[in-house]
Amino acid sequence: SLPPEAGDAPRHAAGLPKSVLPFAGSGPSPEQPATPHPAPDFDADEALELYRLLRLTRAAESRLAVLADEGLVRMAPRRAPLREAGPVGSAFAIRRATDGTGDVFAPTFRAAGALHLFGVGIEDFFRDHLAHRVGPARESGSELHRIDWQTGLLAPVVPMGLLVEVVGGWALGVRMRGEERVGVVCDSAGATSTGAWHEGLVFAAARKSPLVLVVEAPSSVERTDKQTRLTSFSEKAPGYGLGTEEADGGDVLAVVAAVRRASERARAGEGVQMVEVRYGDDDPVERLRTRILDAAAATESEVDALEADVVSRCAEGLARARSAGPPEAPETLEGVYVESERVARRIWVGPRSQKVV
Amino acid sequence: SLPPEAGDAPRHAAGLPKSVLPFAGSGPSPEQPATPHPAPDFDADEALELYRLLRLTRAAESRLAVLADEGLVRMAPRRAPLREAGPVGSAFAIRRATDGTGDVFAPTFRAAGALHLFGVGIEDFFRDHLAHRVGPARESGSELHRIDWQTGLLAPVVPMGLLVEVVGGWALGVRMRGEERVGVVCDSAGATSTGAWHEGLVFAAARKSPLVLVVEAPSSVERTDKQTRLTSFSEKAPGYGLGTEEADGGDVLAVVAAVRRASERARAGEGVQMVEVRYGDDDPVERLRTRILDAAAATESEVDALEADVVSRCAEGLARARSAGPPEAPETLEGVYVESERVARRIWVGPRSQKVV
Amino acid sequence: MTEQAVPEHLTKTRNGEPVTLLEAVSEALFEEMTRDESVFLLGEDIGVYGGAFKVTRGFLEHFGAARVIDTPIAEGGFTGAAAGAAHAGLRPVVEIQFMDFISPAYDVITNYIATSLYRGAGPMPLVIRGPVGGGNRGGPFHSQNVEMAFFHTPGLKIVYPSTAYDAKGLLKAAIRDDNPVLFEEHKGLYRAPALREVLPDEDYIVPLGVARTVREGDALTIVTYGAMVHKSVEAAERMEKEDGVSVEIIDLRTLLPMDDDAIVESVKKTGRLLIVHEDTRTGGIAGEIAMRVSESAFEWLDAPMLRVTAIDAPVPYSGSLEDYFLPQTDDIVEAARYLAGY
Amino acid sequence: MTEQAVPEHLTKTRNGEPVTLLEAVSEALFEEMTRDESVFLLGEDIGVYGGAFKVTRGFLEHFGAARVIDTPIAEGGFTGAAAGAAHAGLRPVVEIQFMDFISPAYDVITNYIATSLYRGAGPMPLVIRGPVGGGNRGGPFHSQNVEMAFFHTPGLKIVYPSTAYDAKGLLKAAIRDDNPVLFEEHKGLYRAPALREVLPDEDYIVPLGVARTVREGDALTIVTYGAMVHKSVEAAERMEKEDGVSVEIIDLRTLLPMDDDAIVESVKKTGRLLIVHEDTRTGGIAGEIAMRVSESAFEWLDAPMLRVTAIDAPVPYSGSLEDYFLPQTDDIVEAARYLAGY
Ligand SMILES: Cc1ncc(C[n+]2csc(CCOP(=O)(O)OP(=O)(O)O)c2C)c(N)n1
Ligand SMILES: Cc1ncc(C[n+]2csc(CCOP(=O)(O)OP(=O)(O)O)c2C)c(N)n1
Ligand SMILES: [Mg+2]
Ligand SMILES: [Mg+2]
Repeated sequence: SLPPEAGDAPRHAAGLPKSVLPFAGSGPSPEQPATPHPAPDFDADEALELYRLLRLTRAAESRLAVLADEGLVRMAPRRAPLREAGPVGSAFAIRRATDGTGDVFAPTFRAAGALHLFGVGIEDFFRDHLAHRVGPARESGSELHRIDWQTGLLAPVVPMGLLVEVVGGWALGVRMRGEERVGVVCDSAGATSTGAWHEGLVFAAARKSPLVLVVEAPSSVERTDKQTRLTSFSEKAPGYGLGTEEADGGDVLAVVAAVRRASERARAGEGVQMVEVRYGDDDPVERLRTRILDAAAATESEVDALEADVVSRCAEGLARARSAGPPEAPETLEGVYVESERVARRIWVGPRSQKVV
Repeated sequence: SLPPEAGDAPRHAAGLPKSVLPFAGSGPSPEQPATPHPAPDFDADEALELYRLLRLTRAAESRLAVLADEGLVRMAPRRAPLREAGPVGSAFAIRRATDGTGDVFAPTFRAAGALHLFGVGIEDFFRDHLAHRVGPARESGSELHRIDWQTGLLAPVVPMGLLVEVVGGWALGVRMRGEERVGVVCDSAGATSTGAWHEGLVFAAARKSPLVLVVEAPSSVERTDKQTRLTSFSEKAPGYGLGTEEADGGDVLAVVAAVRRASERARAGEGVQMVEVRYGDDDPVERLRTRILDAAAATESEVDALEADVVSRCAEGLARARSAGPPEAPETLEGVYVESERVARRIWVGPRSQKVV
Repeated sequence: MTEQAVPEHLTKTRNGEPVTLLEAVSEALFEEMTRDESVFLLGEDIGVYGGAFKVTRGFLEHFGAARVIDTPIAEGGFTGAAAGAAHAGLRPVVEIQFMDFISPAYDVITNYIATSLYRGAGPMPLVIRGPVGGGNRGGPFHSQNVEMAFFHTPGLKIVYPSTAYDAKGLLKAAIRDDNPVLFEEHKGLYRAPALREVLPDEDYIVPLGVARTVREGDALTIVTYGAMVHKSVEAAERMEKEDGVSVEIIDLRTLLPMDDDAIVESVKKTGRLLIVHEDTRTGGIAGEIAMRVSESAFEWLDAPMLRVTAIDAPVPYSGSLEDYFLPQTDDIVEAARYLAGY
Repeated sequence: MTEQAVPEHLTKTRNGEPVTLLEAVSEALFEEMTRDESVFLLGEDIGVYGGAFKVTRGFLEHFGAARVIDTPIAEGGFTGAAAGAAHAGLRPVVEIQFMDFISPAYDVITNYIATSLYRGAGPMPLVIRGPVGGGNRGGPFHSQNVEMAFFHTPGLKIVYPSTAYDAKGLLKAAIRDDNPVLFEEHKGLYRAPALREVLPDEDYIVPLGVARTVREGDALTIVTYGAMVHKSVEAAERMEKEDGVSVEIIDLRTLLPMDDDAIVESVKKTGRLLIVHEDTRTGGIAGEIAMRVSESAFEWLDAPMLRVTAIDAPVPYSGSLEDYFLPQTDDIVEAARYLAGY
């Protein structure tokens, strides 16, 4: 089920309807680019939307860090910085819908902007982390457990690699049903070491399931060394018979393009695709900003206004999330079994177990 | 502990001492090759030894099939035919010793000749399968559980892939101790699909452990299709940063050469090596026979005599194994814990739990 | 679905002929796949080869390769994929070739599949079935009972039938259940001639979570399941004859959730409880049963609750050792006599 | 071994200063690595980063990269490798970053490691240790107790300390043990100020398999372990004050093998048994304890054996839900009062 702002939406929309976009109507108007510059080699609308999402991701993450310092969020993912482009670009690249007919997306962390594309508003994002009740997750827990089959969001379980198995199976399932949908899993480099990643991939590859695997690779060889002696994770692809793409993680437009190519190949029946997103020291947010300004896709003051808007919406969302209360215990403990009543038993004494003699 | 016929043996022997060889002293004398032919392009002694081992393997396997038909052996591995060269060639290629200082070898099935090289006589081979007690395996069970650290034999547990983890760790361990020993694991193609195989390999590769992985690949693409879309398993090697060798499974001399090269690279610190043994429709036994005869490494009657000898020794070993009794229950159930007494409890009533009132 | 004829060997019930437990399993799968297009199968060698025990012989030809999927040797991978397919609205049935090999799927079953509903991912209509149990000289890796690896995992159901009738009805119920169900089939019962029975030629199910009273008695209650149901019956019959004592036997059928009421009511009647399981002793299901009876019927107990189980060891390969390892009818008689005379 | 100085933060016991349970674990590892060159460590981020909980801070610098191995995220792979290293004569200690992630190693632990001795591969001196337990708002994948995944596996030992003294002594004993040992360290106890204590400045061990009587009493016996020891003590103290009732508490310390004698002797004295465990209810260790007491001391029981446990559900992320999910002191008091008044 979608958050209330979602409204009705067309099926198989290439992007979410404006009403679901984080800040529909705000920010600079793309119809009026500054003119003395040459036409940009990218879609200005898309670039601005992506810029908002990257900014949102970063703003949300830095507030999450504060909440973690305050001890209010325990499981805030500590991740290397500058990694927004992988999840945001991947989420942006694929076919989204709000009625359960679009592609399915399974990010790891650092994905506030990506989650947003799949219907998780910023307030909900913080409520999840604060475990202030919202949404369908019974345990009301964290970004990690946000699942929405209507928008196509399957946020991860923590044990790494498992989602390759699951999303691969989902992709097999929708193909069996004759639907042209693609599953996308974003995973950090470490996940490639897991047996789950391997087994999931072996099976998906054997079935030619429409699965796209985004591997978010750190640039530093040192950090990678303990996991593999490779410098490129794409070297793993031939061993499974996968198609590949590579993209610079500092360049969100490149990520979008790579994931688009990969997902359309998967959709066309060419089997599992791997996209290696290679991160460096480049800041994807700054880089896109520069590119937008250089191409005069927006003016500096327009971009500044957009940023200010993101920041204030983030602050408002967090404030609302903070003031929302925690869930009530017995009610939210249901859901272990489909048919289960609300059984919450820490002590139990059989009703007639009292002394009868 | 070695079977009685082992005797004293030199350390780090390149091959087992004659006394441990299956049929020391029997068969044709390699000092008197037939002369009109050109000198063979292989070592005649080695070829004859290998031929005996291949013949032994085949003879033992066919007797095992009979025992399975009789219902006397339940877990007799049903395997595709013509696969003797992988385990026999691998076992032959590496450094064997009888005092726990040689390489370690972990075969799967169809390995009677290979086991022989590691101290398991043919009688013991059948006793294991018949579960007629012998050797160190507490459960007295089958080829599958024969382990001998003195000769360096680590016969498999059944769940596929696990031995890659374990032998990789053993190899890491001996290298930590400064010993120049190599671990060799033979696995069928299916094992490469397991998470255990992957995780074992990822870790061993990251540590550059002296591990050689022999992948026994079927030729038939059809059979492989359900496991992988690859036709060559060597395509998996770059994804782990492994060195590779390939060998024709119909040619045991090629297998020996490939495993030798691979194991010496591993010993030299070059990290994990993969040897793909590709099977076809060639019969490795017939092929080696032809080659020996063509090169006049032995005469036809010598080879016939050798074969007859193998067959009769096999029959004798089996007869002795059949007449040996099954193990005695309580005695052989010990060994669950290092310090455990012989506790075998299916029922238990506390000694003072009788009615006391 | 094609209107192809039902394969000959799957028409026994239709023809009023008796079936083995194995055939009952095959019929259940066949009927559910026929009834519901969303049901499909995954497993090692289940297609071309028809399965290690031939449970799915003829299925590939009848239902096609899209619904009878031969998998690589990657139990975690294809079990996880089945979970994904369940998310996509299908109802997968996974075969584990020997249930011993479920361990590579332990991670995905306990962490993903069992928690799916709770985490908001929705129902998980998934059955994982396969052969279990000892007595076949299969050694430590082809003989395990796996219930206790999963019994502690909230969100799962565990079923373990002892008769052909139950196997068919329970498996059909499991496939229709929206929770993930582990379904254990004892190899020793698969083709046991004594278990052949004529099944109703109708679409029946046996509901999950309901035990069966195998025989009534008043001297003591034996709670058991799977292959041990039959050894317990043997023991009870011997005691009836030799001691004139009548033993009540409860076949759990579903281990999780457990039918507490059936157990407690019986114990209240007999005052004595013996639990018999083929699985090893420490941490076996007997403990949970004893705990629940203590919680709910302590005052009715006239004797200690006891258990007959396998020994705490891996399953031995040797026949003599395996017989020694497994609980036998004599053991059950011995323990039951002790209790009856207590 | 280099004669390098001991890192400052590992000299507390030497200086007569109190240590936390976490520091006790670090000291045990450090001392055993110093004592015995064959002891080495493997785990995720244990080297450069010093471990997710900093248990091995300073170890890499002191012992070098060959003995403090940063691993890939492959719990099965490196646990299996540790088993291989044990075959090669080493004594590996594996850290699982959160014990929840032991599940990918389930296959190798249950099928290979636990059966090694039995299969003739020889002893398996291997310790697998890591943080467990809830109360930290860690959600379903950073809060699990894992004992019941392995309690049913013959060949393993399972240790779960509740104090700094025990943690150090038990871990040293586990490292010297020739069987594979699973060692659970409760995150909530790691840095608990109340658990700080001055440890003997000597090479002591606490033997595996021996329970500890935490406090004596005659009204009832509480059998427990880990974090629940402290909640049980709170409950007992409250009952002493408010009800004038004295509760005996047994801390199991080692779960497998279990110290039956300690439990049975206590129950024979008090006639009443309450089992308290943090782990979820169904299939929890309480069952095995109840079964054994029934087998060995039924006639001494004056009341039903009861248990206080977590609820049968995944561990919730939300604080309010987690508090509700976990067994609390009030629950223990309630159950204990019921038993004392029975
Ligand atoms: C199976 C499993 N083991 C361990 C963990 C704990 N864990 C969470 S993140 C992480 C490190 C991830 O490293 P990497 O893949 O490099 O990700 P990044 O550095 O990009 O965050 C670990 C070990 C886990 N989530 N799953
Ligand atoms: C983890 C695991 N799953 C299942 C099995 C059961 N099993 C034993 S052999 C085998 C087939 C092996 O096929 P392949 O690797 O192609 O070997 P080959 O055909 O050469 O015998 C299977 C599924 C196993 N041993 N381990
Ligand atoms: Mg990283
Ligand atoms: Mg094959």
